Amino acid sequence: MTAPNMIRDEELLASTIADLIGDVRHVAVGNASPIPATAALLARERGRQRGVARPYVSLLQSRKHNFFTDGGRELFDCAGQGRIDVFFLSGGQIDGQGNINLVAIGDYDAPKVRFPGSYGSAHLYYVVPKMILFRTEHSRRTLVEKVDFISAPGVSADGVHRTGGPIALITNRCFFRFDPARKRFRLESVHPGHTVEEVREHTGFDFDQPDTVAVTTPPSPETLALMRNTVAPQVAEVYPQFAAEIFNITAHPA
Amino acid sequence: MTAPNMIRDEELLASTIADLIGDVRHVAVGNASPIPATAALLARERGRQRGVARPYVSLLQSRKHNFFTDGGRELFDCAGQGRIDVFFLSGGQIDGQGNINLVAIGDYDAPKVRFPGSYGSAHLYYVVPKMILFRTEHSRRTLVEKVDFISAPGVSADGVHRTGGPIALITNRCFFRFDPARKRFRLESVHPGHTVEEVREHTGFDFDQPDTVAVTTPPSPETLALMRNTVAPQVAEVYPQFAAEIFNITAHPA
Amino acid sequence: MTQFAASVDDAVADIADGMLLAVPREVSGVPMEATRALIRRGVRRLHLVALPTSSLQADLLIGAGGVGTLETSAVSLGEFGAAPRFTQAVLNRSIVMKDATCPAIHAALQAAEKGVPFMPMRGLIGSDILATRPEWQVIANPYADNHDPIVLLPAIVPDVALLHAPLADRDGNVWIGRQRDLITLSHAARSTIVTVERVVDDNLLADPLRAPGVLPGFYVDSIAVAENGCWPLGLPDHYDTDAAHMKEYARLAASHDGFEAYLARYVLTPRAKAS
Amino acid sequence: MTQFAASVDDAVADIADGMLLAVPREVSGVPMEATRALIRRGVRRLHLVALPTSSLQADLLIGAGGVGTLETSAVSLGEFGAAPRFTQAVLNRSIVMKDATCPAIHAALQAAEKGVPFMPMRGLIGSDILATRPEWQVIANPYADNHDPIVLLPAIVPDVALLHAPLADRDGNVWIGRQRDLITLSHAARSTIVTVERVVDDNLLADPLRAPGVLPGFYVDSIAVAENGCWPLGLPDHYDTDAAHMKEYARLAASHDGFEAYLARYVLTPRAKAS
Repeated sequence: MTAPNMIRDEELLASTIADLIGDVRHVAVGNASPIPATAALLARERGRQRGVARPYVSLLQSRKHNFFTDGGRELFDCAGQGRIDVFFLSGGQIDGQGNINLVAIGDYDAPKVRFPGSYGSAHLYYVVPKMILFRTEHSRRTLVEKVDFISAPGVSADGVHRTGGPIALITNRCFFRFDPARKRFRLESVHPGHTVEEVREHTGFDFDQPDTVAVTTPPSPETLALMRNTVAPQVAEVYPQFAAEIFNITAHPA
Repeated sequence: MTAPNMIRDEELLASTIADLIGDVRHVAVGNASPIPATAALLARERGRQRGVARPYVSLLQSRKHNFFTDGGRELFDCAGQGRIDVFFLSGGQIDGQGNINLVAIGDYDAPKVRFPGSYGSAHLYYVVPKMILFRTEHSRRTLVEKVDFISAPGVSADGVHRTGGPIALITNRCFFRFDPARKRFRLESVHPGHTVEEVREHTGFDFDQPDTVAVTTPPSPETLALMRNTVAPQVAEVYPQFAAEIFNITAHPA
Repeated sequence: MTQFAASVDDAVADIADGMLLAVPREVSGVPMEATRALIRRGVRRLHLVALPTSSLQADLLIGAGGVGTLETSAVSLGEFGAAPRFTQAVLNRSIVMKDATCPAIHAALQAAEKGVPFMPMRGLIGSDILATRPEWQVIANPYADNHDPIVLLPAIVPDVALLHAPLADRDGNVWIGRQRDLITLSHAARSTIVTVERVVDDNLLADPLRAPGVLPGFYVDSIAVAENGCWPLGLPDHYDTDAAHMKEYARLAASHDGFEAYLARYVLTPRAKAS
Repeated sequence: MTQFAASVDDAVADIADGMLLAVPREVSGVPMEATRALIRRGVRRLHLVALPTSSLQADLLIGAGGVGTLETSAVSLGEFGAAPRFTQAVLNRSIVMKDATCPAIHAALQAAEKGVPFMPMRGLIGSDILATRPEWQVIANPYADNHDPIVLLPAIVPDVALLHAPLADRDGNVWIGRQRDLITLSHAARSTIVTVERVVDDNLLADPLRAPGVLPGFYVDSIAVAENGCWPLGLPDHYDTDAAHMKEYARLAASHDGFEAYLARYVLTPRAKAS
């Protein structure tokens, strides 16, 4: 049993992401993303508490939390229509300009490492207003100065149709905001127990930082209660193993 | 009761069209087209007699004889894929170059007569290999030298994507074949009881003709029997009034 | 996020004068009760797009003076004859007519559905339709070895898609069956208003047999119940066109006075429809 | 026109070496029994297009040496890890890899479905995917006032779409439910081969409840019954992925010899699958 006063890293990250999601209409979450899914469902519960029926949450991994009836293209069409406000991406490499690499390390034609592929990133990254980058392995291996292959660029040249893009990068160590005008990340806060020096040491790209870097705000008791009591059972339906480990809760029939 | 030896005009036209359809994979028939529908179903029965399961017949007016499950666009997509071999069009005006007008007589911006509109003609006429023009009112009002508005052109300039186009024009008086190289109709035959002079008199466009113009071949006794016994009950399901009048047959539950 | 309107009149309240209103063709689920509600309210200057054709709906809206621009590939009453108010309005030049061809309207709405500015289409070159539509541009197909002109159609993004369907559930999901044009219209439009025959209590998306025919509530802004809501047109698999009424309409609408009498009897007085 | 094949091996007989074969993504109805039949037959040099991603199917075909070119936006075993044979083949450069992004494959198949040579797509500009695909051209959007580059994608026209679905009827109609990608694939392809869980006697299109989820038999060239035909992958609403088997695959396929042992045990001997 988790001690009620102990805040898990996953809870801190989910709470931080839920704050970033804010009051929007539609959050979609891709496969194998239990922490973003927890954050999205938390944002939805906060909406319910305020009496608004938003955000709508699509968990692409779940048949129940996924309304699509027009084939796999509907997610991308929906994003192209401007109907998806928040989405999450990760990257085998992420660089200081917000470029992500989901393809390969080394020369594309003779790679040293191969990742699965770019999925929908080369479309969604351009048209979803709040793209949140999420990578729990914060190292010089993953956060690099320049990605070897750009699956999707952090910023685009003037004139290129771009209604979306990265707004933040959340790692196991810290929370960066992305500044598209400066094409750089800015350190917003370090998570409790971590330091700015440690972040610098483990980050392959240069980034901006304020004079004083805050500590990431931990979830309030109200948020924690909401997450553990109301959100966790919903998470358990889609990510039973995660919910059992983090929230000590098992799925019950829907 | 129709005398068994008397051939109705509609039977002659349907038989002529069925010969034109020939051995193809897919004939689609638009709304309010009982004679083309009869011809298509006759072509299908001939296929069955030869032991081939073609042509496939889509009667767009009928829910039963219409397989589409992807919305109204599926007909046009299907034609664009090259999956429709024969289709039928008519025209408020048809001219000697095979142009059809489904829009207006007079100046487009200040018309004297307005027709419903072009429907799918400005696509289907280009991509269906055997477009059969069918107009039972054969007069200088309908068959004109030059249409006032081209809903769809009979021929296209070199380089314009065109996998289809008109092959024939069937009227109440005669059967023209269309020659795309010469961009003209050629009188193939006049229906029994009609003359070449009469066709010339009632046709607003000039056309080619052989030295001796044949009389349109009437349906053989086998074709008549097939049409009256096997095809007519199928027609009655979709066009009950037409089937009652022409074949003296009433629809029975499918 | 779907609102359930207390009445059809309430449901169409957000369709403002001058809006681009998109509706389905005559056989797909035409919201005739909602159309009458719009006319009762005195809607004006609609830019009406019919996917891809229309019958009574366009004729009635035009006759009642509600249409500024009409974009479609045909208007006709089918077996009941020409569409008299449409024909008269074109001859009088009292509406702006944008002639199209069926697949062009499908493609332009699919462009909106995908969030792209245009779609290519085969055909059209050499048609006078193209000549009347300066916004339809011809480019050289960059994938052809030889010169291969092809038409581009700009996206049509409706302000509102107005639809009728058999069923909705409490979450706003709408069962449209095979009438997939309703899905294209709703995806393409900024907002969607649906009238339905009835509302069911179970979730339509949760049923594997019904889910394939569902327009998700996510796209649906407002729903109102309108039993027999396509009358006098039919609703596939539910009821047929009221042929006697259509004949009466065709007869009355042939003249201006007759059309006014039709409006007074069947449209302007709510619920005064023949049973 | 649909033929009913006596066996899955017979059904895939027309898939010749070198063909462009299109298959659905890992959750939509992946014809794994048909894939094993192809491998048993020793298929070679396929140009495999996965709409838009793949898992076990692509990995198995690649490992067995059946793939010449792979066009997809990702291959992964998901929760069971990376796709080992795919990864190895790319590192060894034993396949030609055409990286894509999901909506690009959807759009390219929709172009084929519509019979147009290309489709426009937003995104991609500034991505190295675009740099590796010279056939994806950038044009200036003719509908923009300012310079607005947009990518055109040429149509992908598969020789064969290979699909699995729950039901077929005697007329060749196939019930695909919500898995509409199967319809896009079939419309786009020159021919379509489907394996199904079972064949029913009544006509699926005649039932208003099932018709919305039907791929019409008109598009389907060949059908074979393959009960549990997605195994070890799942079929939505019918059966789940066999997680134990997937773990075994991931473990064995990590090495060349392990993969050969997997092939010998589960693929090359017909019907030798775990129950």
